Amino acid sequence: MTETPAGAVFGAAPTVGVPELADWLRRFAALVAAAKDELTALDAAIGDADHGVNLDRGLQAVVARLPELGAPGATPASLLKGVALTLISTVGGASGPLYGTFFLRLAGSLGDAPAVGPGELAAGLRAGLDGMAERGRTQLDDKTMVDALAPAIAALAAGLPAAWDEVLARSVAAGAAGRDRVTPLVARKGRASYLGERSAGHQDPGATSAVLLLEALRDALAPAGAPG
Amino acid sequence: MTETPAGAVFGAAPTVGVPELADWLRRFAALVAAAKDELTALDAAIGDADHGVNLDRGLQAVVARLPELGAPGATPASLLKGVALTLISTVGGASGPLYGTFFLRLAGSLGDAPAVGPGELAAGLRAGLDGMAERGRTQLDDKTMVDALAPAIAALAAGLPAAWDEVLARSVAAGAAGRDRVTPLVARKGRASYLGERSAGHQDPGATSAVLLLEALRDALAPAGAPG
Amino acid sequence: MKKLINRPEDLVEESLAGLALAQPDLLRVVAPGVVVRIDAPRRGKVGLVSGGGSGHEPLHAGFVGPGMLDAACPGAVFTSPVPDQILAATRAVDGGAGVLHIVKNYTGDVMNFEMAAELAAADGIEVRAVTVADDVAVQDSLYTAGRRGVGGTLLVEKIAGAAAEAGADLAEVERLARRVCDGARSMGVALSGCTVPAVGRPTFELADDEMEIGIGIHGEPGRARVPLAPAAEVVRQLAEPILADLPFRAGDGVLAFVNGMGGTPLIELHVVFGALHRLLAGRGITVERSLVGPYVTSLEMAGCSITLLRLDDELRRLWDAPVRTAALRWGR
Amino acid sequence: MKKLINRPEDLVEESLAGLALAQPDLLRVVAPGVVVRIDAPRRGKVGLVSGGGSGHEPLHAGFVGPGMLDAACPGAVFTSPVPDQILAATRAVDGGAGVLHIVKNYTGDVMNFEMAAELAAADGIEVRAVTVADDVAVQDSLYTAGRRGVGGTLLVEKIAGAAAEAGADLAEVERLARRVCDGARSMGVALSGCTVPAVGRPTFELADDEMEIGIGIHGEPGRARVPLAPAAEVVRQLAEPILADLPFRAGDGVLAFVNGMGGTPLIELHVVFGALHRLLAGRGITVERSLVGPYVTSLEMAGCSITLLRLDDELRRLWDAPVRTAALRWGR
Ligand SMILES: Nc1ncnc2c1ncn2[C@@H]1O[C@H](COP(=O)(O)OP(=O)(O)O)[C@@H](O)[C@H]1O
Ligand SMILES: Nc1ncnc2c1ncn2[C@@H]1O[C@H](COP(=O)(O)OP(=O)(O)O)[C@@H](O)[C@H]1O
Ligand SMILES: [Mg+2]
Ligand SMILES: [Mg+2]
Ligand SMILES: [Mg+2]
Ligand SMILES: [Mg+2]
Repeated sequence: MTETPAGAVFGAAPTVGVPELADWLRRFAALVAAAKDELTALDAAIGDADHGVNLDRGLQAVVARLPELGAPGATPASLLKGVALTLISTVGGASGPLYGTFFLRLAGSLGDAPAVGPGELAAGLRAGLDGMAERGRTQLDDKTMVDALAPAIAALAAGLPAAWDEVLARSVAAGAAGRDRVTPLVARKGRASYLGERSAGHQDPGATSAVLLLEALRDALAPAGAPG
Repeated sequence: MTETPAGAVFGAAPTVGVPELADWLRRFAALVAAAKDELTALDAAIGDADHGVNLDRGLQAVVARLPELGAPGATPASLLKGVALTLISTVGGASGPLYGTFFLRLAGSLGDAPAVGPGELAAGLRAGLDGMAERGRTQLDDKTMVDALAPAIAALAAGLPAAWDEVLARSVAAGAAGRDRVTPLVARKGRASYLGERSAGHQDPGATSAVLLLEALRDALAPAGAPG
Repeated sequence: MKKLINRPEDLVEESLAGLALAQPDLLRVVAPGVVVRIDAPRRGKVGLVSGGGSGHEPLHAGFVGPGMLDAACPGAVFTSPVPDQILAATRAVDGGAGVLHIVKNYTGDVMNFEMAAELAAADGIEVRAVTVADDVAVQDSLYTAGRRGVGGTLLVEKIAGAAAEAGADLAEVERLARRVCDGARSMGVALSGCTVPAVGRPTFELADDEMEIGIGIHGEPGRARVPLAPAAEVVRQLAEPILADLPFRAGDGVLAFVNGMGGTPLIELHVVFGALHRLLAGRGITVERSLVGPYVTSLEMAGCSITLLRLDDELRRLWDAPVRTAALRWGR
Repeated sequence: MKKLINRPEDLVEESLAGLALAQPDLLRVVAPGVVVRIDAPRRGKVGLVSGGGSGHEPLHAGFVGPGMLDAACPGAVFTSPVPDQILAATRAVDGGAGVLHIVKNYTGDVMNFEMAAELAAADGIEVRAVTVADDVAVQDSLYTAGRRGVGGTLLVEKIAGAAAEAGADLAEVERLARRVCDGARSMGVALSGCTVPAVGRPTFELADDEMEIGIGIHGEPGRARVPLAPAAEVVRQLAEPILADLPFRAGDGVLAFVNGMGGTPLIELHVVFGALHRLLAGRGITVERSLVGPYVTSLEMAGCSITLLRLDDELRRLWDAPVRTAALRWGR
């Protein structure tokens, strides 16, 4: 596996290749592992207490496969497709197909390029988001992970070509704001919807894990903000 | 039902008739009702937590039938046989057949007499005890109701013809001493025996209810000691 | 957490292995989380596949066998299976006559079954799916995830299974499954929460004088927390929304299913059934068939659910048809 | 106390009424606490009567039907039936060929059945009794109440029931029942206590890291309180005393019965069964038949018991014979 430190390839014109993407996933896995109990507790309140466990199981499987998926000859698309299939095969529940579809569509939009620029990445994330919403028949304000990802990805696209780490930080902030914005709402999708009015006031577990995905992206691609 | 106050028939030469026996049973029922939770708690520790509930159910049935069982024409034997059959039909568990057999044999020993003297009563109680021990294949020190009843009935027979209420009081004391004497022992009969060594140190529920039977007898036949 | 398990991670596979050892004549485990009828695939027979999160035993693996399911694919506890499992099960039971997926209406289950069906179609297997959504505790709406699938699932599996066993084709089996979905309504109550082994704490806790009404089967909270009540009153609180929903009417004949959630013993379930029978009789509804027991459970949760299915000759005949599975057997 | 009941005093009768409504083809309640097979008495057939305290459902009433019991007489919760009930049941099933009483070895049960048998004899009914005492957690001794009857009771009822159904006479049915008593051994473990409804509090409480080993089925404490352990280790602690007692030997073929105590869900019981199967295989003992489920319960107690019965052709054939009861059915 390539051991290039994250961010080493960035300068004025950052490009995102296999090492950066692998780093993104590894960071996402670490953040989810650390937040596993919190995610599960959020899911216990309005779902079935498995979101943290499910995602953690899937991301551990992804991390275990990263050396193989990122081996010489890999492209961003091939790596992300492998990630998608691993998530689909190991997460289960609602979040497996949703995050799986997200990465599958993202992979599909990147073609055969060995590395992509910020614009292509933002467009790819947008395609992933659309796939996710399609798979889940999800609208904004349904109170799901989409409510965190949609504003974050919009902020990314809108922010370019400003300074990359600025844009990434703004994207995380937009995602977190989206997550919090829907907390007072009544859930309309997923298990939380069964609670009706009782779901209002509870933070959505999927929106919470989606913000971790955004934080991992920021940390992987903007070395300054990386905590480690 | 006869409403003669308890003890009214006693003087120097007490006799025990239907009203006194009915009073005995009514007092026994009241004492068991009051001690129901305690008996059940004792049974929870080394048995199955039903001794108080079982006996209380049976004695309530007995009390309900007393007017009928004590109606004109009744004899001590007919009354006690009715009590026995009622207990056998309503208590269940170990204590139903045991107390039932006790009263059945007691009844059988009294013949057709309209009332009996202390000596006949003591002999009848002895017959009841023998029947109980036979039915339960019980020996002394098995840690059962027999360990309370045996010394108490022996004290009764031995005490006569001393002052009746003295003798009754000594009988209760002997019963309570018997109950307490076997508390440190390992139970050999009934459910408590399943506990093996763990039964040692626990007071036996059946020996505890047997002492109530003796207290009720004292209160019914020795008006001075009657609390009400 | 007090459970008779080894490591939580191994629970589902170990339990399935135990089931297969206990039922060697009925089923085998062909891959992790894929339980298949011992004689599958049967040429020319429509294959029936169901699945969902584990923790609802005997649903679904306990219903694999002649006259019911051809395969079950249990996911992790309370987590839908993944497409790989569903695809493997679908392939294993396809006898050339197509496969019906019986899916409980949960977002995760629906999406994973959908993905598997797309993959199976790419393999040339004809797959249809019916979605069970019988829980009247959830408001039905086009704009939400809709109702949950709960106790009615067993009825769909039994009746569609009988039709498939008798040689009905895929369209006919699907039609019958939909008829059961259309005519079945359920609602449940919890007296205690339950503990997902990987989590180790109950998903919710109830005070000694509280019950949670309108619960699902995944330890989710219900629609309302109300005072604990006598069984007859609990039955009223469950049965009335059910009766009003279809609606069931005087003169109807029904199958009445009193389901234990796992921790409530049979002695109580029969009290509930007696109370339900009385309530229905009082409204002129006849209990023509019944089922009482812990069949669609939620781990060790205490509580029960009631499912009613309106019967007619066709459904009654298929319900009565022989079935031979680990958890349900009669006739032959 | 959180239970789906109305008044504790009415629990047993209401539950039996519910059972009879759910199983109208199988059984009826002919008097309080007397459940009789619908077609009893059958001329010339040996009648099988069992009974004991309630709280062990489906034992015994759930085993009334063709191929098993002719009558059951459940007492109050955890309290043996009274002679009146047993006598009424005995009369109701006597078809002229005599009646076998299957009695679990508890002082109360033994004495009440004895009294009923004396009364039945006075009626001219030939009654024999077998006492089931399979619990190896209790030291056997002539000077004590002896061992308890637990899980093995179901096996006696099934095998004697099959013999009676096939027309065996009273001596032969008794002989077979005794053969099962001789060859069956059991032991149980509790992860929680249970609450007798009339009492309202658990009979014992266990800390989160404790289990009670060697328990009976009446909420009695067991022989030792030990640390909670993984399922495989619990199975070892139950199986070793059982194996050593008969003893079971390499080369034996057994019926392995993993019984749930009421509050432990099926998913865990199958983990236990898998571990037991492995342990037995390791000692050269073959599981020829098995049964897994909550059959001889202790209200909502969490835990399980293991029963092993050494099989031979005769016992295996009778176990396999058809049975049709509320809780156990196969063949036909
Ligand atoms: N239809 C949907 N579209 C998008 N996201 C959804 C949808 N349904 C559920 N989710 C997200 O999935 C999260 C729950 O994931 P998880 O707990 O893993 O699955 P499950 O609900 O199957 O247990 C929710 O918090 C929500 O954000
Ligand atoms: N064989 C016996 N002989 C005499 N008394 C006995 C015998 N077995 C049990 N007992 C008494 O019965 C009491 C328990 O009665 P109870 O709880 O009503 O019956 P069960 O044990 O059937 O639940 C014990 O405390 C003991 O005193
Ligand atoms: Mg979840
Ligand atoms: Mg007792
Ligand atoms: Mg889930
Ligand atoms: Mg008892």
